Order: sequence, then structure tokens, then C-alpha cells
Amino acid sequence: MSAPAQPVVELSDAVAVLGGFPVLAGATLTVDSGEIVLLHGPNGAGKTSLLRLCAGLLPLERGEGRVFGLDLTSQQVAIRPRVGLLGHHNGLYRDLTVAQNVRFWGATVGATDAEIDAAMERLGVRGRLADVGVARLSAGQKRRTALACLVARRAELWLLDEPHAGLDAAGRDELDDTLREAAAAGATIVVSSHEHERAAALATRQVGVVGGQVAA
Amino acid sequence: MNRWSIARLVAAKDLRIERRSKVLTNQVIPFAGVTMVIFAFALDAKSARTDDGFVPLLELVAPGLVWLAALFSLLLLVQRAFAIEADDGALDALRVAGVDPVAIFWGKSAALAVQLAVLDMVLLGAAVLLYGADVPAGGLVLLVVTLVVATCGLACVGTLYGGLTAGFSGRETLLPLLVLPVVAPVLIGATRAVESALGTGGVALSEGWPWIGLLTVFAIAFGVGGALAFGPLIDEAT
Amino acid sequence: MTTTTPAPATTPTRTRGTGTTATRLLGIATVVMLGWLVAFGLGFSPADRDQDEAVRIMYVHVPTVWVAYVALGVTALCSALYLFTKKHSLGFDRFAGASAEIAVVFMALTLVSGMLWGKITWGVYWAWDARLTSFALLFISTIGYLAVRSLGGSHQQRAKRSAIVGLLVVLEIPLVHWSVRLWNSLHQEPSVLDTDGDVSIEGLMLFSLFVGVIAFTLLYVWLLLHRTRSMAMADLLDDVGLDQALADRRAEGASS
Amino acid sequence: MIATIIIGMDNAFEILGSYVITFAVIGGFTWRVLRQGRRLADQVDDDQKYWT
Repeated sequence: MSAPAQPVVELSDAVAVLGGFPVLAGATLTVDSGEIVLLHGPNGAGKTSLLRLCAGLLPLERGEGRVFGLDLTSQQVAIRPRVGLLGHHNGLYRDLTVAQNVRFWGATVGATDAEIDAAMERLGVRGRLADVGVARLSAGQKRRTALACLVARRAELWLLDEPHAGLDAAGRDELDDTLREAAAAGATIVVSSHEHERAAALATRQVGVVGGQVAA
Repeated sequence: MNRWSIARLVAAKDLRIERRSKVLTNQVIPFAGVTMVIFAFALDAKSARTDDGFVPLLELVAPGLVWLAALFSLLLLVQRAFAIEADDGALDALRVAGVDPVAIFWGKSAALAVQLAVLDMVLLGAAVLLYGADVPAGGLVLLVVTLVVATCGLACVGTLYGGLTAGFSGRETLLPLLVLPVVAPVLIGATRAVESALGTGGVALSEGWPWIGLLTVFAIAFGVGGALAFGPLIDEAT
Repeated sequence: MTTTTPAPATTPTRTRGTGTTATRLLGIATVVMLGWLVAFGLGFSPADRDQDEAVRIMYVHVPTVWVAYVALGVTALCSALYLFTKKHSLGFDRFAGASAEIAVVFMALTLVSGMLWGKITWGVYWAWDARLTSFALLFISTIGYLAVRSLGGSHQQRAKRSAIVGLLVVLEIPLVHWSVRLWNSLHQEPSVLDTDGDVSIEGLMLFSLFVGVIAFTLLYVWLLLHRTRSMAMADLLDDVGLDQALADRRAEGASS
Repeated sequence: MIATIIIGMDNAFEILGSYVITFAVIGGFTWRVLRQGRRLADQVDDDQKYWT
């Protein structure tokens, strides 16, 4: 493996604060293009915050951070369209159907109908599920719909927070396949998971997070 | 994707959600209707003396009550418009995706304006039915123009402050505190304009048009100001 | 990358309050001027030809209005300075916040003394006078601004959010004033006087008013300085708490 | 003697009331500002107070 010219994520001594509490206390992390990085660590270690910082949802209080070589604080606007976050929330509109949700997110980047159909196909939400309201979906189906939205809006860096949570065994297998496919197609993935063995098999690298810092 | 088409996309999305969830038709409009009825209880069926002799009090104050009910309903609609974004983290997702905030503002304002316009018409209908207000043919143009311009202004203010308070605890109480003083000019202007359009209490039609100027300036000021302010307000990270 | 709590060799003193020699002198001058204001306003200055004794309320009313507007102006100016300067200095934000707090207090006083004046002059406390009504709406909006300040988040988040809301309040002022003016012109003007309360004032009366404006302006500056310093300390304590929490958080990482 | 003049004047209630309310509120606010400053100053080192 040759080292890529430009790391996708570069955090150096990053501090982020939420409600006066330093959720990140000097995290340093580099993620190269095409990697699938697994974040593991105890609850409250700062995994979610690390993902939210990279997604631009948490301001960088101290330290430095770059995503795609762009500064996290001053060049946020250029970073955002290329990043997708799937957190504890799915970011779906519960009153719309699966297809309407995916279409909406795809349309924000001007995706064609064919691309949107392909995204739904890949996540297995195209046929019968497509016209079901999101409110009536199971947790796993919602997760798949949310991933379809990420695919539809062509995110290059996927930040996934506990994506396995709430999925059944088949759903988890499908998810892993999807992530491998996405990585093969050029996406960079940072994923946090409690499903350690499963995620370890998936990941190209594991990183421990503890006390708001990245373990060496 | 340019700003205009994203705004249209957001507006279409909000209206589609309303069509599927029917919060406006099943909850907000009934609320507005009940408000109109209880106004009548509060004011009683008394008459007031005007230059034209005795006029039922309710007919005299009907335009004001219509807009007052519209303001209260506006608060509900704004809460709803941002609840759908905040419920499952969609607002966060929009921010992560870097969707142009100006487009979000215009899109959500437009969707809110459409819903408000429907509500206004229902309220006017209620005023005609319940309060005995009547709409002369000559005032129809003024009435429609007032309705459109006032609604645009209200929708812009509502979207702006709805976005500001979305996601904070205590937003239900903060929103009225911020919105009501700001929309006072709309309440005043739209009420007087509708009074002229309906000829309430013998107000001449020509007296209504200066108010349209006020309402237009208001709508433009908050349309532009809101578009500028909305992005930085909903985006906490930069 | 270990704990870096700044540990000075000697224990620093914590005795100094928010006052300095300058603010103490300012405070003394304020108290003296306020004393003069009472003496002239209630004692030496004569009753007005038109307003009679009611003019005495003007000696406190006009200075409170003046301070309320100055304070709001400072809030707007500092909000704009915060937003449109590169550095985004929290100093401007604190000036804006402190000034708005003072503005709310003086606006409330303006409304009260205005109503008492109205009771004497118009016979009613509230005459739906254009100036009074738009001032009341502005008062509520300023309270809203303070509520937005207390929403939480980091200092920079608070500063940006409240600066924008501060400027929106300014945008609202002319619209509210215009609409209320136009609305008010439909009603009969209060007949006793011009709504401004402008009367031909001269001599001792003008001097009393002058004393009042000076006294209240000094008071405003004094309050602004003290309040801003308090806010700076509150922000500082938050940051000190953060340093401590950061050290704890890092230790948590090292120990496990 | 000033007191008797004041009490004797027309509308003494409104006039005195406006002075009393104004000065009482200002006094209360000033006291609060000072107390708050004092409380915070006890927790902050002198060399961090930019005005000293």
C-alpha cells in the first residue's frame, strides 16, 4: 500500500467542549483515503464527539483539524458536502416514505433518478419498502434507509456512530457488505461500534479512544 | 444545484410532509377555529356606536381577531415546521450535508407561507360566518394583496426565530417572546388593511393601501435579513 | 502532553473587586450628581407654566430614556463590532450583553415614570401614544435578547447568536415605530400637549434636566464597567473550569 | 422644609413615586451588580483581572 498524498482526516490535539465538559481532550488522529477505521473504547470516551467534530457539528475549541486537507474551522463549507454522518439519529423525515427521503437527500446534490434508484437498490430498500412511511419501519430498515441517503448524496467520508445497533444478524451482514463495497468504491469510513469482533473483521485499522483522547 | 432549486426542494418536502401528516388541517385549523369562537365569548354579542349607527362589536373587530388568531396559529406552525427537522436529527443532517442555509430559509419560509395562507382564508371565512363580516367585491384585490404580503412577512419571521430556537429546551416559551413583538407591525398593518378592504366601521378603501407599503417593507426586510441571519444562527460550529 | 495546569509559585491574591480608582471617582461623581438632581428636580426648579409640577418627573424621565437608548445603541454597536471584525472578540460581546441588561432596567423605569407623568398630564396611565407603545415593544424585544443570551453553548456560540439577535432587534425598531406611528395617527392625539412632552424650557429647568442627563450617563458608564468586568470573570471561571476538566479528562485516559 | 413643600405640591403621589421608584430600582440594580462582582472576584486571581 502506497501512502496517499493527502490524509482524509488529520486531527492534532483537538479539544471540543459540550456544555462546559471537554468531550475531546486533545485527540490526535490521522485517517488515510480508503481506510475503514474502527473506533473502540468505553462509553463516554469521546467516540461520538470525535465523529461529530469531523462532521462539523461540534466546534473545534483548541488544537487543529483538517478534513480533505481543508481547515475544520475556516473551510467548513467546502468540507461539508463531502462528509456524511450517521449518528444516533437517522436524520430521516418520519412522515415521508423511504423513497421520498432518499430522493430528497439525493436531490440536494443534484443526483439523477438512476443514481437514487441505484442507491436504494444497494441498500435493499427499493422494492416493496420504497413506498412505506419511515414511521412504520423497523430500526434496521431505518438504518438502511439512512445509509441509502448517504450513498445518494455521494458522501466521500462516512462517519458512522454505532451503525450495528438495532440491526438483526442479516442486517449486520448486509451493512458490512455495504461498507466494504463503499470503501472499495473509494469512500473513507470511520466507524464506532460495540460489536467489536464483527467490526474488527471489517476494519482495516483499529483505534482506541479513551478519556477524550486517541490511544497511541 | 443552485440555491433556487434547493429552496424549491425544501419547500416541496415540507408541503409533502404536511400532506401526509395533516397537522395543519387536523390540528392547527381546528385550534384557530376554536380561538375565533372563544373570542366571541370574551367580547360578547354587544354593539358599538359608530358614525353609521350601531354595529355589532364582533363585526367591528373581526379583522383584528382574524390576524390575532393567525399569529397564535403561526407559533404552532413554526414549532411544527422545526419539530419535523429536529425529531430525528434531520436539521443536523442538513447542516452536515452543507445544504445552503439561505435555500433552507427560503424553502421553509415558502412552505410556511403556503400553510399560513390556507389558514388565513379559513379564518376569514370564519369571520364572515361567525362575526357577520362581509367582503365587498371592490375590496377583494386589497384583501388578497394584504393576505399575500402579510403572510410572507409572518412566514419569514417565523422561520428565522423558529430556526434560532430549534433544539433548545424552553423553545415553546422563547419563540412567542421573540416573535410577537417583532410581528406587531404586521398585526397592525394587516388589520387596518383588511378593515379597509371589508369597509369595517365605514373605513374607506383608499385608506388600506398605505398599509400595504408597510407590510411590503416588513416582508422584504425580514426576507433579506432572515436569509442572511439564518445560516449563522442554525450553524453552531463555525 | 501531560497535565499542564498553570501553577504559580506564590498563591495569588483575590482581594480586588470590580472597582478601580477611576470607577470609584466616577461613582462618587455619580452620587453627587444624583444628589443635585434630586435637589434641583424636587426643590430648586420652579413648576412649569404648562405642565405645572408634572415637569419634575421629566427630570428623571428624560435621563432614563436617554440612557435606555444609549445603552441599546451600545449593544447594537458592539454586536456589529463583534460580528464584523475578524477577531470576534468576546470583549465586544460582553459589552453588548452588559449594556442590554442596563437598557432593560432603564426601559422599565422609563415606562413607569412615563406612565406616572401620563397620569398627571393625560389623566390615564397609558394613552396608546406612539412613542410609549413602540417603546414597550422594544422593551419586550430586549428581554428576548437577554433570554437568547442565556441559551447556553460555548462563549463564541453565545456571542454570535446574541449579536445576530441584537442586530435583528435594531432592524425591528424602525418598522415597529413606523407602524405604531401610522396606527396612532388614526386616533386622536392626546390633547394637552405634544406627545413628546417638549415644552419651552429655560433657566433652572434646563439646568436640572442637564444635571439629570449627566448624572445618569455617569451612572450608566459606571454600571457598564462593573457589569462587563463581572461578566469577564464569569467567562474566565468557565474557562478555568474547562482547564481543570481537561486535566481530569486526560487523567481518565492515562489511568485506564 | 423641602419635605413640606414637596408633600404640599399637586400630584405629589405621582411625582414622588417616580423619583422613589427610579432611585430604588437603580439602587437595587447597582447593589446587585456590585455583589455579583464581589462574589466572582473572590474566585478569580487578581493578576487575571484585566483592569487591575
